[in-house]
Amino acid sequence: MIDSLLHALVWILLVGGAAFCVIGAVGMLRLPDFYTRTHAATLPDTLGAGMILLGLMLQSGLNLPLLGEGASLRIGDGNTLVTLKLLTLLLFLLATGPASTHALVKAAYARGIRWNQASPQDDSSDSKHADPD
Amino acid sequence: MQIPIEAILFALLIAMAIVIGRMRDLFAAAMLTGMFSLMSAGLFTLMDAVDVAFTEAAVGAGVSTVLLLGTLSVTRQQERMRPTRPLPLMVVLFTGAALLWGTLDMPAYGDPNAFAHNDITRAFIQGTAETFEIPNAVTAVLGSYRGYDTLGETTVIFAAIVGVMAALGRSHTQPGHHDPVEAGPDAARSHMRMRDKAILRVIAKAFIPFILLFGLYVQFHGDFGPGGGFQAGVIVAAGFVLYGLIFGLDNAERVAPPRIVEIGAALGVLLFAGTGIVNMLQGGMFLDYSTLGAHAGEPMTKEHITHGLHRGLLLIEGGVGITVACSILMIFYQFSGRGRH
Amino acid sequence: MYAAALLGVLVTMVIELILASRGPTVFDRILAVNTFGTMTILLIALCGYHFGRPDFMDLALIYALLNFIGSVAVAKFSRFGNLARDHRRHASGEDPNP
Amino acid sequence: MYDLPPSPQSLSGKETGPLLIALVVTLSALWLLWSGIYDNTLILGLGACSIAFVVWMTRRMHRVAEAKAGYTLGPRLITYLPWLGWEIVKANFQVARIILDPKLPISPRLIRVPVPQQTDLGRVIYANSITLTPGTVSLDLRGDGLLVHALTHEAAEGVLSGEMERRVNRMERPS
Repeated sequence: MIDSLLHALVWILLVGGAAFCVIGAVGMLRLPDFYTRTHAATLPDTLGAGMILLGLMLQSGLNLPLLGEGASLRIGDGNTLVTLKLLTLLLFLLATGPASTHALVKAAYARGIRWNQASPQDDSSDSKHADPD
Repeated sequence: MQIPIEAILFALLIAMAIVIGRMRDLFAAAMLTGMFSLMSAGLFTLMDAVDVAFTEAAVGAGVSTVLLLGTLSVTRQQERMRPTRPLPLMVVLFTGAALLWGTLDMPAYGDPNAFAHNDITRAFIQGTAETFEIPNAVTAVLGSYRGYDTLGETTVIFAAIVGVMAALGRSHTQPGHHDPVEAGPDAARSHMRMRDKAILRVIAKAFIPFILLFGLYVQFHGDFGPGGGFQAGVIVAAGFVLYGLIFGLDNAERVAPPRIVEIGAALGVLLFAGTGIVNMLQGGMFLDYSTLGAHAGEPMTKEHITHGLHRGLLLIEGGVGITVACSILMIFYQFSGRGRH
Repeated sequence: MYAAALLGVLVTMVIELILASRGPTVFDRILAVNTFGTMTILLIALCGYHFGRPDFMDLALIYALLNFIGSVAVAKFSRFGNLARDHRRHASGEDPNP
Repeated sequence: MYDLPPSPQSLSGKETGPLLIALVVTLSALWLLWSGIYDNTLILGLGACSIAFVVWMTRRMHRVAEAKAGYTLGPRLITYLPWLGWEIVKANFQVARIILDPKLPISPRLIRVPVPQQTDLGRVIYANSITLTPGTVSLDLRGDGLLVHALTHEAAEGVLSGEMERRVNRMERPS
């Protein structure tokens, strides 16, 4: 009972994560300009990657006879090390993803990449852009 | 299941190659090359060449993009349009045709009778498993049966950095440049600027230790899983490159002074070759690591041999790692110091 | 199960490739390459499970760590036209909008 | 020969202790987690050497480029992260609905929000949380203002309501 429930959950997570990846990519195709596309690009980086990695973590599970025979662990029968590696992987992704997105968006803004749409409402007090070189 | 995925990836690779070839903007081309290398690494993984994929990932994902961009900052960003000249075109077409013709001799994809699956290979893998007693045969084969090749490769990397330095000149920053008196106000100014770039700085600061540690982990676990000196050297260098990218070249050169990095590049090769010379002095052959496990006055047992092999691998992998890390860092110093205005 | 997720990841990779070649600005391309990098990580992790090879996780980890460096280099280059110039020498020109 | 300059922000004795211990503990935990080999003294010894090298290098890097990070995160991080996770999930669904809507109902806005956080770490967590949440991207963090690009009016209102800001603030100063 628990097993099949867990299995179904892994299914949902993996397929749902993949769906968010595809939706994000479709969004990047459909949205009109660079800044709005960054919003779509966040989908695969957050929930897409998160759900898939979470699903994989559930799949390998936490099984605590952890010490010894580390090098010959197999997947599929409760593999704590792999689960924890996936967790660090997810944390790294979530921490570096926004930083590189920010670096990119900031660079685009500094280079004066404009909005495609007529005029987005600009509530900012300073809306001056640096001169594009 | 495996074959369809590989087929899709191969098709993507070809599509990407065409896209890159048609690209006029060299900056975009450099980025797409990074993507190409990501995808090849995925493909290598699927084909079970995990060590190769590891190298491709380490080099392609981080360092080669940085080096290509460094090159771009020295040259120009747009490809110059020229009318096609017949002679070079002929040469290229001829070479391409020759290469394609050559592939006809290669075994079909996934052929069980291919050369890679014959008895000699099996004997090598078997022998490695028995004498070395380490799980990852690739590291053992690279260090022992192909020890001379690996030494040669390490020397090539060293020669590459010597070549780059000969072509571009030594690093522009002189050691005396960094006297503390001058650096004092500068550090204060860099603090003022810090506020502006807080996000990258905080994240980089938090991550560089992990990158370095991961590099060292890869260095010392080459015996147990994919990895080894080459990959580790690239990763460790990547940590320093990230530091240089975010905190500036001057600070990076203060943390890892170019002089010491230069010496390190040579030291690694020396460590590798020196291990071989020690083997000879101990009465063995060049790069026959088993002598390192010998105890004076005792006959060599299998345990001694295995022990010696492990020690030898550790030493030469260390040499490879040091040379690779120092060379890449040096090349980064050379290129990034020469950006255009 | 893994196959379904793999399919989604591969479809995303194809779309990202289209985006990267389409542009129009260089930043759109970088954005596509970034997402492509994430997809490669997921691809490798999923393949590791599909083929029962846990050491693939090390590869995925290396990507997560190094992809960041590539993105930073690209963002920095696209903004300043160089990688890591000496801050002291170019203190004024270093930030285009102080 | 390469004396490091005395940085104005170099780590003072008071901060060094806990920071150093935290770094060593994290690195050791990661090494053990990555390695999975606990019965080989050589590997464990090399691990200890690696950690020592990394700590040395990190401190060197921090001394060269000013490094006062202000690690003053309180225990509220534990309650903040699940809240952020839930916000991200909700925002993901909202953005996905917008993308899949044939009309593509977007209304991009650029807003400036105050960043009252005291430490750089707090500011970075705030800015990164905004970027992580689909529908809002932090454009530029400068001084005490943060420029945010929002995909829709609702997303912009979400940031302007200031709930995330309050939560990061509370996390920053353990009270």
